[in-house]
Amino acid sequence: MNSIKRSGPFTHSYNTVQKTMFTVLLALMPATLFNLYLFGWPAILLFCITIGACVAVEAGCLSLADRPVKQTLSDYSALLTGWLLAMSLPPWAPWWVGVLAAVFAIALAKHPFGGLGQNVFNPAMVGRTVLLVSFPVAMTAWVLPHPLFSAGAPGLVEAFAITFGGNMPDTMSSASALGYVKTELSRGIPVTQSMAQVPDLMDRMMGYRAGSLGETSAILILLGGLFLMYKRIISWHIPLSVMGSLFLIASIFNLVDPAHYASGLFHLFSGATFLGAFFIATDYVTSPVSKKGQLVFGVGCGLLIWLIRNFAGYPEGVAFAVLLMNGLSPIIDQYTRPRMFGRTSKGEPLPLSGGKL
Amino acid sequence: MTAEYKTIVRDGLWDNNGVLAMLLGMCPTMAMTNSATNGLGMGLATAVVMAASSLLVSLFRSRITQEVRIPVFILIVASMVTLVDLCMNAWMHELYKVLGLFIPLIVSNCLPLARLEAFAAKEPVLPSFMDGLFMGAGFTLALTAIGAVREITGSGTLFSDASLLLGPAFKFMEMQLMASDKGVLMMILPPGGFLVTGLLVVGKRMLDVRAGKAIQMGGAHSAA
Amino acid sequence: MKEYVLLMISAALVNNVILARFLGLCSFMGVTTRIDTAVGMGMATTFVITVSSMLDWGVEAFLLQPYSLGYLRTVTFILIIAAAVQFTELIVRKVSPPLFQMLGIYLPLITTNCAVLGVALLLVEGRMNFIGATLFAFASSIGYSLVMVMFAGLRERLALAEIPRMFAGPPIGFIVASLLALAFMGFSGMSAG
Amino acid sequence: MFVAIGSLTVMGVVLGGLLGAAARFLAVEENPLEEELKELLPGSQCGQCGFVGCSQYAAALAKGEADITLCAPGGKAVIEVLAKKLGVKADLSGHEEKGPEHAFIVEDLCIGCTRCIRECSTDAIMGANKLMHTIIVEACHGCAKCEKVCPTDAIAMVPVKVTLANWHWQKPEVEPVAHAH
Amino acid sequence: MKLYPIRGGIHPEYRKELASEKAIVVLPMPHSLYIPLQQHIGAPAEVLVKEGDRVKKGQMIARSQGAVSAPQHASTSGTIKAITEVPAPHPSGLPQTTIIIEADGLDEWGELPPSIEDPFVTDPAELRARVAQSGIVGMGGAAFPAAVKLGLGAQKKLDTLLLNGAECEPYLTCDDRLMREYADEIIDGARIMARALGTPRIVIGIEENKPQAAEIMTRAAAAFPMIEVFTVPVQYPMGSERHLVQAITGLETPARKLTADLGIVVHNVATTRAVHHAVRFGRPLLARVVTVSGAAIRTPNNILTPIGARVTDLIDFCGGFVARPESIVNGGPMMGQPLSSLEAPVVKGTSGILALTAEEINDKPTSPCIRCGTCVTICPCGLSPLDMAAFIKKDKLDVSAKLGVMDCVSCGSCSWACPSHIPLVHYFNYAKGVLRDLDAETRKSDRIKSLAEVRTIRLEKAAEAKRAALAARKPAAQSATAEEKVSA
Amino acid sequence: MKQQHMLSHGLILGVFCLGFGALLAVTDMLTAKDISARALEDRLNSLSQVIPTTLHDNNLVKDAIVMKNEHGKEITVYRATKEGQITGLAYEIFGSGYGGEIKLMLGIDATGKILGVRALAHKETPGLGDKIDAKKGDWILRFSGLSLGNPPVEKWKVKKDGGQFDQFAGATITPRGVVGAIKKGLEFYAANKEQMIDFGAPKASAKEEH
Ligand SMILES: Cc1cc2nc3c(=O)[nH]c(=O)nc-3n(C[C@H](O)[C@H](O)[C@H](O)COP(=O)(O)O)c2cc1C
Ligand SMILES: Cc1cc2nc3c(=O)[nH]c(=O)nc-3n(C[C@H](O)[C@H](O)[C@H](O)COP(=O)(O)O)c2cc1C
Ligand SMILES: Cc1cc2nc3c(=O)[nH]c(=O)nc-3n(C[C@H](O)[C@H](O)[C@H](O)COP(=O)(O)O)c2cc1C
Ligand SMILES: Cc1cc2nc3c(=O)[nH]c(=O)nc-3n(C[C@H](O)[C@H](O)[C@H](O)CO)c2cc1C
Ligand code: SF4
Ligand code: SF4
Ligand code: SF4
Ligand code: SF4
Ligand code: FES
Repeated sequence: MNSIKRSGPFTHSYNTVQKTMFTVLLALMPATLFNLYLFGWPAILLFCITIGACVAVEAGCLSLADRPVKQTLSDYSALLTGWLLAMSLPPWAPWWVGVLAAVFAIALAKHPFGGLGQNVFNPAMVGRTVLLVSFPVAMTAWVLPHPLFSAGAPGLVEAFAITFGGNMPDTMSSASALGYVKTELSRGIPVTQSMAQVPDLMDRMMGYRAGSLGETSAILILLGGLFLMYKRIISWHIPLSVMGSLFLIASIFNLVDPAHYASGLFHLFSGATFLGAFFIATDYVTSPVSKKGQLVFGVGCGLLIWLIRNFAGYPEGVAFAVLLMNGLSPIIDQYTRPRMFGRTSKGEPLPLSGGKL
Repeated sequence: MTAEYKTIVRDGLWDNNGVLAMLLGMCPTMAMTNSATNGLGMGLATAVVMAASSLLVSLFRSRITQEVRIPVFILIVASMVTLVDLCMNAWMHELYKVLGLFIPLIVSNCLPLARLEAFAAKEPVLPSFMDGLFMGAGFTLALTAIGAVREITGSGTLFSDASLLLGPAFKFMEMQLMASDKGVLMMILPPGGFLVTGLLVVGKRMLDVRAGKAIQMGGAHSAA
Repeated sequence: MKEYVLLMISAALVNNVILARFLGLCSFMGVTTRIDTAVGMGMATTFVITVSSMLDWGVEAFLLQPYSLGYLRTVTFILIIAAAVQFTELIVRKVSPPLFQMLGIYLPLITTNCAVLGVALLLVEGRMNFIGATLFAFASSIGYSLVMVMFAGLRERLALAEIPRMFAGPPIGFIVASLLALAFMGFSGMSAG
Repeated sequence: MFVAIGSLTVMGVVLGGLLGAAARFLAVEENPLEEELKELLPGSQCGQCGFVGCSQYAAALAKGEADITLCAPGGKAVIEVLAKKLGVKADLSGHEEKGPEHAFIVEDLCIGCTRCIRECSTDAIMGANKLMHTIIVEACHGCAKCEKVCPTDAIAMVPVKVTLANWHWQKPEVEPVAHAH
Repeated sequence: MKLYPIRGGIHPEYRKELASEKAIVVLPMPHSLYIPLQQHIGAPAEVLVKEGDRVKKGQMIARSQGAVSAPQHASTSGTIKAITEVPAPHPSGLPQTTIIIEADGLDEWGELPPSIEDPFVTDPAELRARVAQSGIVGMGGAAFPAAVKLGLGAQKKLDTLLLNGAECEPYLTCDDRLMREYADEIIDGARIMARALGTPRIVIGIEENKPQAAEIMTRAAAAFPMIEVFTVPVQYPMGSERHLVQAITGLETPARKLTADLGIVVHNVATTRAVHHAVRFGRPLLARVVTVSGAAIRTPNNILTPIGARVTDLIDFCGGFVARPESIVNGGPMMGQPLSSLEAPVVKGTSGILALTAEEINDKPTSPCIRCGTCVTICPCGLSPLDMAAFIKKDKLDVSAKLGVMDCVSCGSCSWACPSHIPLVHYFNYAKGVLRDLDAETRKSDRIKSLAEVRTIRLEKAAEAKRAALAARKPAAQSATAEEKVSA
Repeated sequence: MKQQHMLSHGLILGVFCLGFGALLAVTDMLTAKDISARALEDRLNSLSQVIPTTLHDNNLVKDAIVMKNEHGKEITVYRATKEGQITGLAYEIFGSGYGGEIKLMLGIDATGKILGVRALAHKETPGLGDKIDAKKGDWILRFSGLSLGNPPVEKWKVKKDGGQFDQFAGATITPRGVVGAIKKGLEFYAANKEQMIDFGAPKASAKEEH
């Protein structure tokens, strides 16, 4: 008892990193299960491969760095990265897409920085974008939902052929809504007209649409997000500011020129808006820590998503927007530190007379 | 070869390599390494300019006053570059087409100027010439290596179009290692340039550590 | 009007000087260990690029073009840049000592920053008019500054991280730059839209 | 051709003149750094840095000819401010922080030779000829010069005592799960 | 009763029920009492007795020295067994000078100053003198000499005396019990202090989790219109004076200023009770209520303890341990200090002794910061603990100072909440220590610089004088100087 | 004294400028001929891909004229003649691709039949859109022999838009841009045939330089 190593406090909350990550996994569960059902066996295979690859790469990196493998793996962060990465891939993508994306996510975006908590870019989004930039064809091969065991859905054997043989039947491919609207626009067909071809709002909210493996069901993702808020893992600041700013700017432009700009609602319920707002942009490690900073970050994401969707070459911009704002996070962090008690926002002591708030 | 020249050679090629150790001349390093051939060509052009301008600066070093030192150095480099540019255009036209915009940029490539300042402005003619030459050679080596890695991973080829650069005799160097659409496209795009350079620096460190040397932590002007 | 806006966005973001055009990388890797130095370097470079591009444009239009002296372009441009840098130093020192305190140490570094020459040469290549050229130079250097500052912010963060020894210093800098370039690829195709 | 040579030459002359002028205007500035550095040094002129005194060390530092870790009495604190002032990284790896020390005179051994008194730059030693000397701890900055001149080895350098008033927590140990580099 | 929100804060498990229903009991007089000379902020007291002296209860055995200090009194009658170095109740376990009294078991009162009949017509200065003489220090934690704080009334215009009955620390119930059992004494003490300070208003702040105390205090205060009782939300660290002031008045105390600059003086309820005893009965501060609690204690209790009783006496009184304590804490679990020895004495600032099991402490191995931002959100002082800790970890203490590490009140909220179990507060304590050292060092080196300058001038003058003398002697010294040169 | 210094700096730099200026001027003189020859070769080379050398006996560059295309942009029209008969025309056409403008050279014979098309400059994505490059694929070769009526005008589209030309897997914008550009180029000839084959028009060759 004579060597006292630590000062207080002598009581701690029950919160741990492991518990946090686990709760996020739990929150992702409904959307994941539903989408795995929707996209069937090939999606299930890809999902398992991606997560497995992430965990394996993490283990490899840890042992290369001489760090305790089992103990660190059990913080579940690699599992979560793999999970989110899988959710952002095209559901019927071949196996190597998942593996390669996992390598870039973990071995490039996470471990050179020193592992959990040290990275500055969102690993899952790095994995996704590297693949998107490198293999645009494979990464934009969408399919319409083929629920498990429904007619026309691939069985396990066909699934193996799709995932490992790369035999995706051409007939099943389908454009994503964002991609469709974009190509139509590029040949002069106004948004108002192409909009007739995309699934209606209800379908898109429920998830009956083409899209990434885990992004389609806005409702279930929202459910998970609310659960995380209830559990106080995330706060409303980032999700609301991402979606709010996206909705706002899209709506304004839609009002001005509906032929060129899709509506706010369309942007909210297309692509990865929900998944991005609730689960990706909220990644602790790569987003600002203060609430003010989170609002700035979220608004930045929302505006960039809209900008990229409308003006850049890619049909969807969630991942790029998140990465760009990741790059700005340290600066946002520096300029949005909370005001210290008894001091002005510049750090000078408050004047005595102005003590009243 | 005396010990002094040995050091110059070793410094230029490895220990104090312009790209991998001093982090200078980054721009061509990134821009001209989407294939091994481009890297090689850019490196060679730079090496010629460096050797020539080191020689000239060393020759005139006693005549140049402190105040106009930089402009004169720049003038010398710029002239050499223009010379190379004109000659290449006239007599090595294929190479010229490949290297394009980046020949003029050798002028403000920080590496030649840094070597002029650090070496040629103080040392006799022959060592200066050697320094320029081997710094240039080291630069070529690094650029070719970076180019090779990027080319192999990005487009599945190695030394493609080498015959355009070096002449038909070098056709044998051109290799197709895998189908071109299997490559990781990112590697030949801007992110790949940074990535491969970073990884090669790590590689150099690993070799250095294995050889029992200390890791070099910073670039040439990292503390400003 | 609209084309100028497009020109500027393209120069600042889509074809970012550092991340897409690969110019000025030595300063990008070298003087971005702290945010304030990056801001200083960005401001100084913005000033020099804009001013020297205007001068270079003049030289191109009134000397090199009329007399077919294209081959002297590199030499004259770089001399002008060197002079512009020194001149800037003089003026700033006279006019605003505090600004000089801030920018002074960066100015000599700018002469050998190939972004300055690169932008000038791009102007000639693009055959822009004076206003376009000035805007292009300014937007390009704003893009340069933006990326410098972002990168410096990231590196300040990295200074606190437990980077493995093999990656510490330049390598992790390159990796961050790589990922930043990846993120900026999101803007690609923007000018076409 | 003549236009080319002519215009380039004119440019050269003009720019050269300009730079000459610039150099003239720029050269006058004296280096204020030295003064500032001197301010930062302990100012006890003890010479442990290997220079004659603090001013000389400051001058060497300003010229970039001396390492910033030489001043022993200044300790880590001085190294850090110097590093900041000069914008260089302090390499503290070689610098072993002994913690502050002060001199202590073993009174039994002291023969009252007064050599130490002459040596001490802060008048921290009290005593008179042939009488025992003592150290005023508050004024002693631990330069150890007196220790070196004492003919009877009566002076020892002892660490400043840790008391309840100056005790503080040590830096937390590196976390168990953190990295083995 | 309008309250104002305070920033951040946490809701730890309070575990007050362990001791809150235990009425205050008196500790049987131990065999020996260990009275340290310094139980307060400021200069240590100066010993007035010597070994072998017989002392009576209430006798001053060490007097205050300097402006900020407090005397010590014998808590019981007996003989001075020794005046020696004994480990202090401090995490370092460093010794400090302590007077050891062997109790004679008689508990015989010595001569006490007369009671002040009507304090409300007495000169405030006299009240202050009485408080100073009685060795009263703040009993809410900081142990700042109370008389010095009462002196503020003479310097500043004050309008409110705020009684701190928040007792926001988990486990601790001593203030709660005190308010429930001695409300009248507390109120009376508060009125006396208000008189001494010259404040027309008294406000009492009590956390909502002590409804009985709030009710009893309200009843006791009902007779005095100048007194208001506020129940404040349960939100650690509501008891921090700056935050309590903010919650009740909405005023934010500027950094480096005191609440007194806003016209408000804060005192702990136990302090006011001590003032009541000193003024009404002339009794110095001889005992205090200490909460002994924690899952490792057999029967947690609130114990009226003579100053100088050892921690082990208290624990024995509570029936010893029922489980292996992971830590023995002096104070509450959030801000308390670990005790290095059970032999350490209870002092005037000791509010609790906790024997905590590993489950209660619930500390885990540290993992890397995941930047969850919890610490930023909950820091009541608006700091960024994760950044400060990261800079301290990389030995950039100057940056952490810029980020406000010196403004940290060490409330422990950040460490409590951190999912990565980073010892944030420990980093800050370390940094504060080093920064204070550096500060002291600069001050010392400034002094030394001037000393050195003085010496240089002196030497120069001496040399000058010598030269002058030499020149005056004879011009024929030429050859002598030459000789000197040769020999040199 | 100081004044002199300033002058001497000027002189030093001036002398260096003089020396190197002379060096460069001499080099320029020596290389100028070769360089313009190379430039001409380059031009002819690329032209030969769209107008086979067997089709003409004149100097294409010499007989070129400058015209304004439908966007008002100045383009050079190279004209091939054999034994005084016009046998072919080549001019630049522009399409908008994924990464910006695509610059192509279109060669046709006098009847408006395509002799060849080549991409001159483009910024399409490597591995995706760059298959229009003859070096990367033979897609661009399939236009030879076609004309405005073959296939019919409404079939001058990519398959996705209901036309007859294949797009690349995963990239429709680039081929769409190229097909559109070729179609417009053919239409340009149809509209301006008279002027394009008029040999009385002022030649462009005088303006050729770097
Ligand atoms: C988190 C996340 C981020 C994404 N980021 C991008 C992106 O930056 N660019 C892109 O083209 N697709 C991205 N995608 C894929 C698209 O969101 C999406 O699958 C596709 O555009 C189809 O959307 P739609 O069905 O609403 O049209 C991302 C997917 C997820 C799950
Ligand atoms: C985080 C924190 C929590 C505190 N909690 C209490 C408390 O619960 N009760 C209390 O009386 N003092 C508490 N204090 C001390 C008060 O700030 C203040 O010093 C005290 O109330 C003054 O009264 P005293 O001088 O009578 O001790 C706390 C201080 C801090 C920094
Ligand atoms: C990274 C990337 C690069 C692309 N490059 C090209 C390109 O060079 N040419 C092109 O036509 N389309 C390009 N595209 C656009 C798409 O593949 C686009 O969706 C497609 O042209 C639409 O055609 P589809 O109808 O075949 O899907 C690119 C897309 C991405 C994501
Ligand atoms: C709310 C929340 C969101 C997360 N989002 C991501 C994510 O988008 N991408 C990712 O790789 N990891 C995510 N993680 C996991 C973890 O932060 C990640 O592995 C680290 O970025 C790796 O250092 C998330 C964790 C939490 C708690
Ligand atoms: S060691 Fe430090 S105190 Fe001593 S002379 Fe040198 S600088 Fe001055
Ligand atoms: S160590 Fe000796 S000489 Fe130095 S200050 Fe102390 S007493 Fe004086
Ligand atoms: S201990 Fe300090 S930093 Fe942590 S929450 Fe409390 S005041 Fe803030
Ligand atoms: S609470 Fe802990 S893990 Fe979260 S940001 Fe703060 S220090 Fe990091
Ligand atoms: S090579 Fe471009 S800045 Fe150094």
